[in-house]
Amino acid sequence: QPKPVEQPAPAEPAATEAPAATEAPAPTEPPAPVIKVGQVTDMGGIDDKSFNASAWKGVQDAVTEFGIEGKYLESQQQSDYAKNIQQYLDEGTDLIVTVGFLLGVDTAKTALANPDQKMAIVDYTFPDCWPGAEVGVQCGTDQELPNVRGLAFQTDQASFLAGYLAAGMTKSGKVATYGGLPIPTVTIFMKGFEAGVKYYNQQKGTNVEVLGWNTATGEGSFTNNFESLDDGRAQAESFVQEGADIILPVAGPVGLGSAAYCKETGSCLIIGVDADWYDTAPEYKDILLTSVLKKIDVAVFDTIKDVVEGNFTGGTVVYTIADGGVDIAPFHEFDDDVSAELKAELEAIKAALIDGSLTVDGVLGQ
Amino acid sequence: MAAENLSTKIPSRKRIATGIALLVIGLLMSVFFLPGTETGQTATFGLNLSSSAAILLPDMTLPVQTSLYVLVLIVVFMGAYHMARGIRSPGALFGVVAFCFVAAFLIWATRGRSLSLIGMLTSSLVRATPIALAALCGVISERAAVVNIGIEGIMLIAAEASVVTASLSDSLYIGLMVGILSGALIAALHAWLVIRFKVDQIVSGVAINIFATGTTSFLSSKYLQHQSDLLNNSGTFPIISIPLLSKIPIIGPIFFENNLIVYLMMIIVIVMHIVLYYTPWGLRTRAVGEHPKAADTLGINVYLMRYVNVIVGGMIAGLGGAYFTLGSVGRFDEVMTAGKGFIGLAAMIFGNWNPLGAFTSSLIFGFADSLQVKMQILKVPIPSSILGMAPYIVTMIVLTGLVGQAIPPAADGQPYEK
Amino acid sequence: MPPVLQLKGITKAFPGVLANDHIDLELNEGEIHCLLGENGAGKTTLMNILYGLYKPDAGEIYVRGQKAEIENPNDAIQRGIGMVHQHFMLVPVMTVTENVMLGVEEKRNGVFLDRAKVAARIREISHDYGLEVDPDAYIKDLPVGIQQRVEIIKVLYRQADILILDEPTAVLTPQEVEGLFKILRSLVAKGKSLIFITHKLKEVMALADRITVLRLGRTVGTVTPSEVTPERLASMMVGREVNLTVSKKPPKVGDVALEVKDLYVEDERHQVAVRGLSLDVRAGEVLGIAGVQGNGQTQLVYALTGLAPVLSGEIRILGKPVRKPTPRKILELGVGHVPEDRQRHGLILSFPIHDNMVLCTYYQAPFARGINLQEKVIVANAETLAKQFDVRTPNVFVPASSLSGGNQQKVIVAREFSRPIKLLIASQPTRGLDVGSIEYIHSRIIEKRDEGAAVLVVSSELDEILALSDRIAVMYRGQIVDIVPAAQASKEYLGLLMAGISPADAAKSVAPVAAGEVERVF
Amino acid sequence: MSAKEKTEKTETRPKSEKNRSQAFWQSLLVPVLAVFTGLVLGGIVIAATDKGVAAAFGNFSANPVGIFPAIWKAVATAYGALFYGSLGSPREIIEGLRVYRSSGDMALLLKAIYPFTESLVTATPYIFAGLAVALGFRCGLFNIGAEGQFFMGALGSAFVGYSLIGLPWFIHLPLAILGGAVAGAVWGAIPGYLKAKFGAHEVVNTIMMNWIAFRLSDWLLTGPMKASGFRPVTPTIQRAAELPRFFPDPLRFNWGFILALLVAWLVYWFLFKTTLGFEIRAVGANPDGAKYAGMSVTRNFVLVMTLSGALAGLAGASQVLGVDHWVGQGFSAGYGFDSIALALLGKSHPLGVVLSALLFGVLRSGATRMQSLAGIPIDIISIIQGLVIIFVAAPAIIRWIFRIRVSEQETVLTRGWGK
Ligand SMILES: Nc1ncnc2c1ncn2[C@@H]1O[C@H](COP(=O)(O)OP(=O)(O)OP(=O)(O)O)[C@@H](O)[C@H]1O
Ligand SMILES: Nc1ncnc2c1ncn2[C@@H]1O[C@H](COP(=O)(O)OP(=O)(O)OP(=O)(O)O)[C@@H](O)[C@H]1O
Ligand SMILES: [Mg+2]
Ligand SMILES: [Mg+2]
Repeated sequence: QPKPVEQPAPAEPAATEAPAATEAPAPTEPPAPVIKVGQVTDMGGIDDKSFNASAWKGVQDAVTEFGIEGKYLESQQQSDYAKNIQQYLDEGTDLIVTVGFLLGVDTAKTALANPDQKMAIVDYTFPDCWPGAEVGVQCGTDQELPNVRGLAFQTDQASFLAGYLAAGMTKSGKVATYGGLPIPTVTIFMKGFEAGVKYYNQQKGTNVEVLGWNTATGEGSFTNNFESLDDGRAQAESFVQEGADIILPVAGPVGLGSAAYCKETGSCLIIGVDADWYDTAPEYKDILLTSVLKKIDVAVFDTIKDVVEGNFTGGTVVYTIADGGVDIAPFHEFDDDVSAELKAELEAIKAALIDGSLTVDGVLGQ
Repeated sequence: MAAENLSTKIPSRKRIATGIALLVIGLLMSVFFLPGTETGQTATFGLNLSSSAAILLPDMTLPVQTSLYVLVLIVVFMGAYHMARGIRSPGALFGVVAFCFVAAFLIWATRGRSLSLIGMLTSSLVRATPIALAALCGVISERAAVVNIGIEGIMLIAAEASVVTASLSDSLYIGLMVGILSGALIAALHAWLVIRFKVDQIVSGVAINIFATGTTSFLSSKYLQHQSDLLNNSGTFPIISIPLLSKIPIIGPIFFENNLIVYLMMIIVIVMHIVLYYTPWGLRTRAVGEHPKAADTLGINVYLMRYVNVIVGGMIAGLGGAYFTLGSVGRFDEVMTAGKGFIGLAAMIFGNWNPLGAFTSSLIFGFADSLQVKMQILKVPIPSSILGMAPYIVTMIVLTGLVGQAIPPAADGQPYEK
Repeated sequence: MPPVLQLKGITKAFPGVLANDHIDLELNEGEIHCLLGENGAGKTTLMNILYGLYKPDAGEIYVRGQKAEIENPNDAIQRGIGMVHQHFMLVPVMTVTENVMLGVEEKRNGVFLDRAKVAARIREISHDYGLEVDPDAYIKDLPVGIQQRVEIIKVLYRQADILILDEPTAVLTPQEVEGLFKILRSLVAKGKSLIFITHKLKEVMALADRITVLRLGRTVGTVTPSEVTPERLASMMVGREVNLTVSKKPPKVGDVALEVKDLYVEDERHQVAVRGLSLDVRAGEVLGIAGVQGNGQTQLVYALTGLAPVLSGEIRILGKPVRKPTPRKILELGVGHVPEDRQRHGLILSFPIHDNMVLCTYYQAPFARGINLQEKVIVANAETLAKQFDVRTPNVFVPASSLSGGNQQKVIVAREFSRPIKLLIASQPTRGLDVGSIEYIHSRIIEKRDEGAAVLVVSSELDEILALSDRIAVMYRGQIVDIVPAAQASKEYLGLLMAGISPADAAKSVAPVAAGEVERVF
Repeated sequence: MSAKEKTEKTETRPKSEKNRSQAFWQSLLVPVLAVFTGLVLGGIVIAATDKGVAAAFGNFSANPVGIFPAIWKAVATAYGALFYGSLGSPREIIEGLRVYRSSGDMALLLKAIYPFTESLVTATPYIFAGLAVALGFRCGLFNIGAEGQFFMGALGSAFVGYSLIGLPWFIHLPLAILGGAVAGAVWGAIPGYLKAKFGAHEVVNTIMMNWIAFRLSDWLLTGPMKASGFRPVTPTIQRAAELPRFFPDPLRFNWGFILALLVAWLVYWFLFKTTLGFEIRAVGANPDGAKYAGMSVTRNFVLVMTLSGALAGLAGASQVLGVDHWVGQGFSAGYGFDSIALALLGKSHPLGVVLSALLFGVLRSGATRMQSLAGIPIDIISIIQGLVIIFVAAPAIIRWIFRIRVSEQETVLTRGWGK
C-alpha cells in the first residue's frame, strides 16, 4: 500500500490557497443558518497535546473567524467512534472532523451511507479497503470518497530539517528521538529526523549519532503509552546518560516529561512536535530548540473555511513543506545560538525539499 | 534411622529438579547470547555520571565472550553443586542466578557498544521511588490488617492536588503538603468505610480507584488543560547532592544525588522499619494485624490503631502521588500514574509485608524498568513492547519462584467485630 | 471485710439469646470460686462483662466494695482484674516477651521497646510462681500447656489480684492439670483471688472453695464441695439427671480394618511429627489414642484421612493398601471422619445445613444425577437426618454457622454415621461440648462399634478415652509408647506415659493395670 | 434445653421460607438507593462545575434565588441528555411505532429506539466481564485480570474471524467465539495455575497479566496481526464471523446480547445447580472444609480462573464480532475494571450482574449525548460509578442516610489477598 507521504501531492493544496482570492464573508455577518462542525477525537482525548488538540484548535479558530458552532466528542474506546459520529449525524452537523487513522473505517462507512454528509479525517487517506467495499471504486484509489477529505501530512520533511538542525547544534555528537508507539504517524517523525542527521553527516563528513531510532531495522525507543509523563522523563534521563543532548519526543504529553527533565537538569534541549511548544508549553521555552510543526489546525481550519464558502471537496489533501502545512518553528530563545550559516543551509534544504531535488527517502537510500 | 534418610530424601527430589532447571538456564544463556558475539568484542560500561563531578572512575570494559563463558559457568556450577550438596538459602541461589543472567544479557546487548551502568542504576532508584512509596503505604496499613488497593487512586488525586496548589501558591512545599494531606484524606475515607461501615476492603479500594480516575480526569479536562500555566505548571524539586557522600564513586551518584522526594522515600523506609520492630507503636500495630482480639483484650484500641496506620499510609501514598508531578514532570495529565500503585502492591507482597523487603523489591522493578529503556536505546532486536513487559514478568517470576508462600498478617483484610 | 468482687443482677442479651439473666456472684479474698455450667450457660459472657469486653444491659459490679464502671479491658486491668481467656489471646508470630509486654510496653529512652527488662521481669514471675517459660520463645512453637502459662504470666505481669480462668484445663493432661492446680493454689496463698470456669466436675470438687452453677444464663445456686456430689452438680448444670458412665457390651472383634506400618508424616512446618508409628484396629473394637495435644495425633489422623501427605510407611484400610491417599479415595473406601476442628474442616459454615449433610456425597447418587444436584433429595435427606440425630434447628435451610457448637457437631456426626462406613476415625469428638451432647455422641460411637465398624478415637481427654476404648494406645513424640487393654488400664500409668515417662519406669512407680473395674466419671 | 430451642427459633425466624421474596426485594433496595445517591452527588458535581451556576453565584448578592434555576438547569440538561441518550424518549418511540403501523416505514422507529439499543450494546460486554469476576469471587478468587483477558479474547476472536476464509457462518461464528473464549481462558488459567501450584497471589499476578496483555497487543497490532496497509489494526473479520445484527446500520444491537443473557443463565445453573458449582462455592467458602470433603482445592482454583478468563474473553469476542469487527490500539475502555465494580454491585449473583451491567450500559452510552449537548466531560460517569460502588458496598451508609432498616447478612466477597 502507498503511504500518504509517498503519494504525489495532488492539486488540493492549491485549492486551499485559491479561496483566499474569492471574497471571504466578513465575520460580522454570520451566515444563517449557522454552520455546525463536530470533531470526534480518538482515544487520546481532546487534551492529548497532539493531533486531537491541534485539530480542536483549528475548529476553535474557525469558530472565532466565521462564528460557526464547534463541538467535540471524546472517544474512550473503539466502539465509541461510530457512536460519536452517529451522534453528530443526528444533530445534523455540517462537517464532521474525525481525528486519527483508527477512525478510518467508521468514517468511510458513514460517508458511504450518507453521501451528502461532509466529513474530514486527520492523518488518514483511503488506500485501505474493508470488507463490503468495492475495490477500485469505493477504495483503493485516492479519490474514492467524494464527501470525505483526508488530511495527510508529509511530516518527515519537517523533521528532516529538525534532524539537520539538531546535528548542527549538538555538542556531544549524539541526538535522540523516541515515540509513544511504533505507529506510522509517529515513526514518520523519527524517520525524517534520522534522515536529517544522516544528511548532515554526509554534507559535513561528521559522525553525529541518532539514539532511539533506526529506519533500516525499524527499531527504536518507545514508551508504549501516551500517558505516563514520568516515562518521558526516564527516556530523556537515559538518553542523556548515553550522551545525547538534543531530544525529539514524539509521544504527545509524554514528551513534556522529557522537557521537564531537560529544564531541571539543563543537560539537554528539546524539539517539540505537532504545534510550536513555545506557545503550547511556554514553561519549557528556555530548553526548546524548535518544534516540528504539523499544522493540523490549519488543515482543519482550511477545510471548515471551504465548507463555509461552499467549495468543500473530498479526496486527499497532503500538506507538505511546500504549502507550509509542515515546517519547523522559529528558534525563539535559541535564535542567536543557531549560526547564520546553519540557518542558510536549512533554508537551502527547505528549497531543495520543495523543488523535490532532495527527498527524505533519497537520503535514507530507499 | 528411617527418619533421617527420609528427611533428606524428600527435599532432594526438589533439589534435583531445581538443579536441572539451573543447568537448563545456563544452557539457554549460552545458546541465546554466545552466537551473536565475535571474538575480541568488548562491552563498555560507564561508571560515572556526566552530571556528577565525582572522582572519575575508568569505564569498565569487558571482553564479551570470556565474561559470558564465566557467567554461564557460574550458573552451571551452581546447578551442579545444588544437585550434589544442596544450597541452603533459595534467596541466595535465585539472587546469584538472576544476577548472572541479567549480567550476561547486559554484556550481550552492549557488545561492541557502551552503556552507562551507573546511569541505569541511578534511574532504577528514581523509577523505584513511586513504587516503593506505594508499597510502603501498603505495608503500614496491611500491618494493621487493612488492605488498601486504592493506592493508585490516592496517588492520582495527590498528584493533581499537589500540582495545582503548587502552581497557585508558587511553592513546591505547599504543594507537597497538600498532596500528602489529600492522600491522608482519601485514606481516611477508606478507613472510615472499612472500619466504621465494615465495607469489604478490596471493594472500597476498587471504588476509590474508579472514583479517583474519574474525578482527576474530569477536573483535568475541565480546568487544568485550559489554564495550564496557572493551574498545571509547578516546576519540580531540584536535585540536591549531599555534600561529601555524593562524591563517593558509584554509591554517591546513585543514592546521594536525588530530589527531596527520593530522599524522603529512603528515610521513610528506615523509619518505618524501626517503628514497626522497635517501638511500642509497631508492636501494637503488628498485634492488631495478627490477632486483633488479643490486642483488644489487652486494652489496645484496635480501631484507633487501624485508623492511624491507614491514614499514615495514605500520607505516604500522597507523597508518592506528589512524586509524579512535583518530583518528576511538574504537571498533571490524565491517568499519569499508569498502574504504579498496583505494582507497588506487588512489591509489598514479595517484600513480605516489611519495609526493607518492599523497598528492595521496588528496586527490582525500577531496575527492570530502566533496563528495558536502555535495551531499547541499544537497539536490542526485541520489539519495544515486548521489552516493556520486563517489569511485569519479573514480578510474576519473583512472586512465583521466591515468595509464592508469602504470609500476610493473619487478620489481613478482615474487619474486626468486638 | 467486703468480698473483693461482687456482681449484682448482671443481665446481657444477644440477638435471640439471653446470655446472662440477673446473675449474682461474690468472690472473697483468697478464694477459688468455681463457675460451673454447660456450654452456652453464659459463663464466658459474664466474665467478658466483668472484664469490660461486653457492656451489660443491666446490673452492677463492685470491686473491693466500691461500685466500678468497667467500660473496657483497661478499666478492668486498672482495678487489678486479669483474665485467661477460653480461647488463648496470644499472637503466635510474636515472642513470649512481646506478648506479655503488649499494651504495657517498657520503653528505653522514651521510644524504643525494652525487651530485656521485660524478659527479666518474666523470669522473676516464672520463678516466684513456678511458671517455667523461655521469654524469647515464639508462641507458635510452644505447646498449649506452656502457652497457658504465658497467659497467666500476662495477667500477673499486670499485677492483677483477681484472676479469671475460663476453661483452662480443657487442653491439659492430668499431670498438667495437677501442675496448674499447684500454681493456682500458690497464687491463692500469695493472696490472689480466683474465678475458675469449667464444666469438669472432678476438677471442681478437687479445687473449689465455693461453686456457683449457671444454667441458661441464670444462677442455679452457690454451694461448697463438701455439700454436693458430682452427680448432684451435673444435674444442677443440665437440669436433669444424667448418666455419667458409658455402658457397653464386650466387643465382638472381627478382622483387621486399619493397619498402619512404620508411618512417617510431616507437619505444616515440615517437622517430622509422626515417626515410625505402627498400629492396627480391628472391626468391632474401639482403639483410643491418648496423648497430650501436639504429639502427632493430628498429623496421624490427617495422614490416615488423606489431608496430609505420607512421607513413608504403609497404610492398609480394609486390607487394601492406600498409596498416595487422597481424602476422596479414603472416604470412598468406607471411612468416616469426625475431624478435630469442626469449624475448619467439618463444616462449610456459610452453607445451609442440608448442603453440609451431603458434603462428602453430593456427587453420588441419589444426590446428583450426572452433574445435576438433586435438591429435593438433598433436603429430604437432611430433614430425616436432623430428626434422627436430634439436631436442634428450626429448619435445614439455615446456615450451619447459626447452630450451636454441639449441634454443629451433631450435623457432622449425622453426616458421617449415615454413610455405610466400616472404619470410623473420630478426633476430639466431644471437645467443648456439654454433658448432654457428650453423652449422646458417645452412645452413637459405641453403637457404630457394636454394628461391627472399627473405631479409632483420638482425644486429649483421658477420661473420654477410658470411657470409650477397648484398647488404649498412648502417643508421645509421634510414636506409640504402649498399648494396654482399657478395661483395667490405670489412669495414673497412662498419665505418666503421656508425660513421656518410658513404660518401664512408669511401671516401676505405678501398676500398669488397676485392680478391678474403675468407674469412669468426668 | 427448651430455652435454647426457643432462642434458635427466634433468631432464625427471618430466614424462613415465606420471607425469602421479601428478602429479595430488600436486597434490591440498597443498590437502587445507592444508584440514586450516586446520581444526586454526581449532580452536585455537575452543578458545582457549571458556568451558568457560577455566573448565578456571581450575582448572588443581586439575586440570591437566581442560583436555584441555574442549578436546576445545569443538572436537568445533563441528566436529561444522559437518559434521553440512553433510553430514548417514549414519545418518539410511540410515534415511531404509530408510523410503522400505518405505513410500514421503520425509519422513525429505528431512530427512536437507537439510544436504547446502544445501551444494550454497551451492556453486553459488561455482562460477560461481570460474570467473569463474579465467578472468581464465588471461589474466593479475585480476578482483577478481566481487562487483560478481555483484550486477549478480542484478539483471539479477531484472529479466527479474519484468518479463516470461506467458512459458512454456522461454523465460522462459533469458531470465532471459541477463539475469544480460549484466548481469555489461557490468560486466566496462568495466574490460576500459579496460585494453585505455587500459592502466588492471583491478585497481583492478574494485574501483571493485564500489563503483559496490553504490551502484547501493542506488539501484535504493529506486527504479526497488523492489517495490510499502514494502520496498526487487525484486518476486519469476515462477514461469516460476525454476530448477526437485528436492525440495519447504524443500529448495532446484535445477538451478542442474547448470548450474554444465555451465558448468564448458564453460569447461574452451573454455580447453583451442579456438583461442580457446589465444589466451587465450597472451596470459596472454606477451602479446608472442601479439602476434608474430598474436593481438590487447587483443581478448582485453576478451573475457575480458566472459566473466569473464558468469560472475560467472551466479553472481548462479543465486542469484536458484534460491534467493532476489528481490533485497534486501546480497544477496551476498562471493561475489565468496571466489571469488578459490577460484580460487587450484583453481589456476585448472575442476575445481579445482568442488572448492574444494564445500569452501567445506560450510564456509559448516555454519556455521549450528555457530552455533546451539555458539554460535560465523559469522566463524570466514572465519578458516579465510583460513588455507586461505595454506597452499594456500604449499605450501612445508605441505611444511615435514608434511616431505613435493612437486615441482610453481609456476604464476604473477597478475602484480603485471596488467601
Ligand atoms: N455469633 C453468634 N451470633 C448469633 N447467635 C449465636 C452466635 N454464637 C452463638 N449463637 C447462638 O447461641 C447459641 C449457643 O451457641 P454456643 O456456640 O455457645 O453453643 P454451645 O454452648 O456450644 O452449645 P452446645 O452445648 O450445643 O455446644 C446457639 O443457639 C447459637 O445459635
Ligand atoms: N457474640 C455473641 N453473639 C451472640 N450470641 C452470643 C455471643 N456470645 C455468646 N453468645 C451466646 O450467649 C450464650 C452464652 O454464651 P457463653 O459463651 O457465655 O457460654 P459459656 O457458658 O461460656 O459456654 P462455653 O462453656 O461454651 O464457654 C450462648 O448461647 C452463646 O451462644
Ligand atoms: Mg479526557
Ligand atoms: Mg465460654
